[in-house]
Amino acid sequence: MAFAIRRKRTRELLLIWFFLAPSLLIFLLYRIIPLLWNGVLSFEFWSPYKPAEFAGLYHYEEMLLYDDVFWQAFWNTAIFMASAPIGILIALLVAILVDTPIRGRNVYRTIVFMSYPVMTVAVGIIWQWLYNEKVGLFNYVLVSLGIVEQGIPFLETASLALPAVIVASIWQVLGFYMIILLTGLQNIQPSLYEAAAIDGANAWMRFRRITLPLLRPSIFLCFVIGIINSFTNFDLIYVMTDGGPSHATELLVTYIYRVAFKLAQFDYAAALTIVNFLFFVFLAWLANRLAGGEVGAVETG
Amino acid sequence: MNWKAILLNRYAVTFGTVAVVTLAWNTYIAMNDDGIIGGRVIGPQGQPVAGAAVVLSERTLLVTTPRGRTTTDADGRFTFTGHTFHRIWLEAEKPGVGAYPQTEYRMYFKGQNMILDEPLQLEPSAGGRSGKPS
Amino acid sequence: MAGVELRKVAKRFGDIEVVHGIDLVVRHNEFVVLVGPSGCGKSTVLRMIAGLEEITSGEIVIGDKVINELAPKDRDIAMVFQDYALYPHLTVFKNLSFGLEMQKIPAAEIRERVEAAANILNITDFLERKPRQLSGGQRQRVAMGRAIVRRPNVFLFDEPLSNLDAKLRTQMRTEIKKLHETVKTTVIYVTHDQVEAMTLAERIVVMRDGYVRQIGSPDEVYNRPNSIFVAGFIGAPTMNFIACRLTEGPQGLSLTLQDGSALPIPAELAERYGPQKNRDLVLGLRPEVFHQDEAPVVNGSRARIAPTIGVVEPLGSDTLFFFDLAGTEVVVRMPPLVGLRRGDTLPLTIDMGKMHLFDAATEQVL
Amino acid sequence: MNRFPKWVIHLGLGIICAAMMVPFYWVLKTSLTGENIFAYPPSLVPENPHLFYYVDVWYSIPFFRYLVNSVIVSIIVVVANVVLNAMAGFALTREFMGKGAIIMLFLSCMMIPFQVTIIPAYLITRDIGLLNTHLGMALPLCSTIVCIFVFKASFDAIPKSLIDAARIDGVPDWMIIFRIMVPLSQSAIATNIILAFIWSWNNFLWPLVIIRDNDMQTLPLGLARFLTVVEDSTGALYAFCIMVLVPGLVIFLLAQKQFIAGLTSGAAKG
Repeated sequence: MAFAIRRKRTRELLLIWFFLAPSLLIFLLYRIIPLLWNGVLSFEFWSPYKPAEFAGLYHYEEMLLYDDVFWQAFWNTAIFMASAPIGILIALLVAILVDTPIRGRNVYRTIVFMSYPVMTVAVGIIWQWLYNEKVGLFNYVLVSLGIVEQGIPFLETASLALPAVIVASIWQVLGFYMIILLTGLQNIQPSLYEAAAIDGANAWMRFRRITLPLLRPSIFLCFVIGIINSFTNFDLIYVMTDGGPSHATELLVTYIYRVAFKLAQFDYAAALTIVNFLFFVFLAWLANRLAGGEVGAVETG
Repeated sequence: MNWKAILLNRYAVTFGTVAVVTLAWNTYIAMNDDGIIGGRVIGPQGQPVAGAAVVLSERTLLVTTPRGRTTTDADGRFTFTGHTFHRIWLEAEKPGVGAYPQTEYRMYFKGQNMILDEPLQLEPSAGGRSGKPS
Repeated sequence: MAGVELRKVAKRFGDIEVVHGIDLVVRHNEFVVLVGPSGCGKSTVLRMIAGLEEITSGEIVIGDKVINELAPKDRDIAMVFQDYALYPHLTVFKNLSFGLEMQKIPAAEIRERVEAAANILNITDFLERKPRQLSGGQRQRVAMGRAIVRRPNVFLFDEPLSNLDAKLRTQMRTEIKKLHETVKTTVIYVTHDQVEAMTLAERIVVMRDGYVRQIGSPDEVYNRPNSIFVAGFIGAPTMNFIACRLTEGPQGLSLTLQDGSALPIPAELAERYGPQKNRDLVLGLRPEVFHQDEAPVVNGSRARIAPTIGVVEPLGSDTLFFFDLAGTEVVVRMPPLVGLRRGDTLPLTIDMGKMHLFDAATEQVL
Repeated sequence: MNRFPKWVIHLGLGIICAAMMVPFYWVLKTSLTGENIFAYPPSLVPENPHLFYYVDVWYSIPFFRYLVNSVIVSIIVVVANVVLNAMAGFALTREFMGKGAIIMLFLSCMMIPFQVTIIPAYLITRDIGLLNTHLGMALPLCSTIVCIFVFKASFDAIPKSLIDAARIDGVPDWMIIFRIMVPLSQSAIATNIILAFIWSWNNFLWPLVIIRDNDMQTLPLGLARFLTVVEDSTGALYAFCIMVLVPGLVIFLLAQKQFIAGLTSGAAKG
């Protein structure tokens, strides 16, 4: 009988691994192996047409010491990240407003959220049109109000291109932030507010002492998403500016794409990728630290 | 779940509507895509012009290519058949009477049958070549 | 026609044995209740009978077949779960018919059986609803209905009433009893509630730590418990246990309590307890063997005490008085007495003929 | 908690919603406008509205071909996601050696953004011969960790007694999955379908990297290419935008609840 039980257990184990196998294979193929391969590639001279050759730290040296575009892309990525709080602040305001029991709040919610599932390529095209020098809506408004004489070529001006792209990016992710913050707000027990009101806290105190602290995990979650977003905002940049003018909007991810697939320097791009990844891990770790381990520390249950 | 609930399900309604509209639209296309374009050419005073040359050109986003040529009959009527375009330019000319400049006509699908209500009115001046958007 | 027989049935999870070789015979059409504190292995036994747990060793026989290796569906059993386990995505009707469909029973017969069961349980009006639209009691009925339609030889109930509120529980208890009378089958019922066990069972199986401690009719288990554990587990308020020694004095045998006071032992029990002289014993007295001083005592001799009342708990029909007897807190059940409160003296007679005496070391009855 | 008067809230939300809607409106307007769209000042309502730009888009590029490509890739991704994630999620509800390690592995994979893996992923795809194929586009998206955990949570929430009841009712083990687990995980399935659809429908970078063949372009690629090819036909470009956006938006509006539930549960998981 014990034999029968053991055989049944073996069959179950087989089934479990059979069920896990396809997903594991995909992650192995498209996450783990690529990451390791990148690591190897970054220490080699390699191109699709030549055999590999050990390069040591050559690419890293080149990147960190001589490549101005890398540094520009690095700082642009950092600025992109640093802009996240603006979006989160607006989203918090919207979330609080939408959380009130007013009529039509579901409609408001839907409208604010609607930009998120939209194809990013289309978002880029839409905003490019809004920024148009001659007939873009922004310039039309600015000119009509007499703020400027002539339309500003936002996306063609080095100093304005990055902020312009960031605005579009915030527009797209705002609804997502809002939903996360709203979920956080709704998870706060109403009795806490009632208790605080009985304790004599006014609205502002209640917001500061109850809402904000209890919303902290949600807010940090938004930060993390903002960080990830600044790493992955390839589509928007590619469509709106293609990294231009003169790398003013180059992010690490667009630079990697350009180096790898336009210049065919896969080895150098791999080194860029590794630096990009380490930067990302560092920030994720930092965010996790600041949040006191509340975000990203996923329970296994 | 009963059938009524399934039929009133919002997904069923949406996708059903899309399917029905697609089907109807394609049926309509199939019945109206013989590629017939008919119209009349009139002179500056509104009289029918016989023997005027009418040229049909295909217009794409990039280029314009002449695709057909015909002449009007005694009543000034002309007909093209079997065209396969959705965006065309028409021009008409009769030496001595005048010319009708290249004018854009757009259709909702390729080869749509189109009978022009407005006749092409020839102008005495030698026609300009620039097409004006309709 | 099917009884259930367990022969040396044991269950281990890894290295831990949770059921230690149990023997039990449940007769055809008998209502047997397995009762015990949580973790005593009673649910595991039930699940082994159902076929939801493997049997580590021993044999289970239903009817005259050893069913150790049979799948649950082939054991001719039905089970009612603690949380009802109704399929939330199916209507009540479908919940009832699901098992029958699995057995490939013709649709007409399924309908007939479901309607019959629905009639018995008064759930005919809810057949098209989903479980979440039902109240707790209604769900409970559906869960039983699902068992009834299978027309099994053995019904298994796993704490079926523990999710109901007190009033509904009492009501459903009665209905289960009636049901057993209507649908005559063998029933094995698991509960941790001794009241349920007492009211429902023809025979009670008291379990503890994976062992069967006593098997008997409710009357036997209540009046003739074989150990301190069974005596304490059955009955509410629980039996009073008082440490004592048996001594022989001028008036015959008596029990000397820790404070030196003595309670006489009735003459008719002298022979039975005689050999236990000068040993550490535990006296068990149920709360209802104490009577107000003047009350008549039917048999046996009396012991008199006059304790000072501590806590008073009026229950309406009865009143519970707590007091200290030789260093042990003792509870007695009295008819409602007017005017007695904390600190008053309550003169009592103890009906010593209904006492229980246990060995302090083995905790077994003497 | 707010003591603002209602109209202030409505005003605030109205302004924000207007800001959110303006870009959509502006594009819609441009795609319908009959007059010269470079006319200044731009009009606020479409003048001589017509639908011909849409017709132009339909015929001037193989729109239907792109649409079919997008649909094929999305179908592969959605089906694979639901099946594979449900399988993996189910496996994770069982106890087995190395379960903790697998969960750690999944979580650390979440830390690897796809962008970081793109070069070797391209090389791998080339080596297994999937460049320029639907399967190649779909494969990296075929299983997503977030959704595996959504499924795991959903399966864990099914009471064990329900499975026991089914076994007593005589449902074979493999059928328990279809008769009990699947119907009870409908919301997880819906969430997964919608998220997978939106991800694959909007996916741009990966197809951009592995697709060279004109016939294999998906809609986002077509859109981005249209931008560079056709400089003078802005109206058609915006008509294209609208045509690409509508399917995604319709799906989103239909399944908003599951979509948001999925995102928040996914987000809460890191």
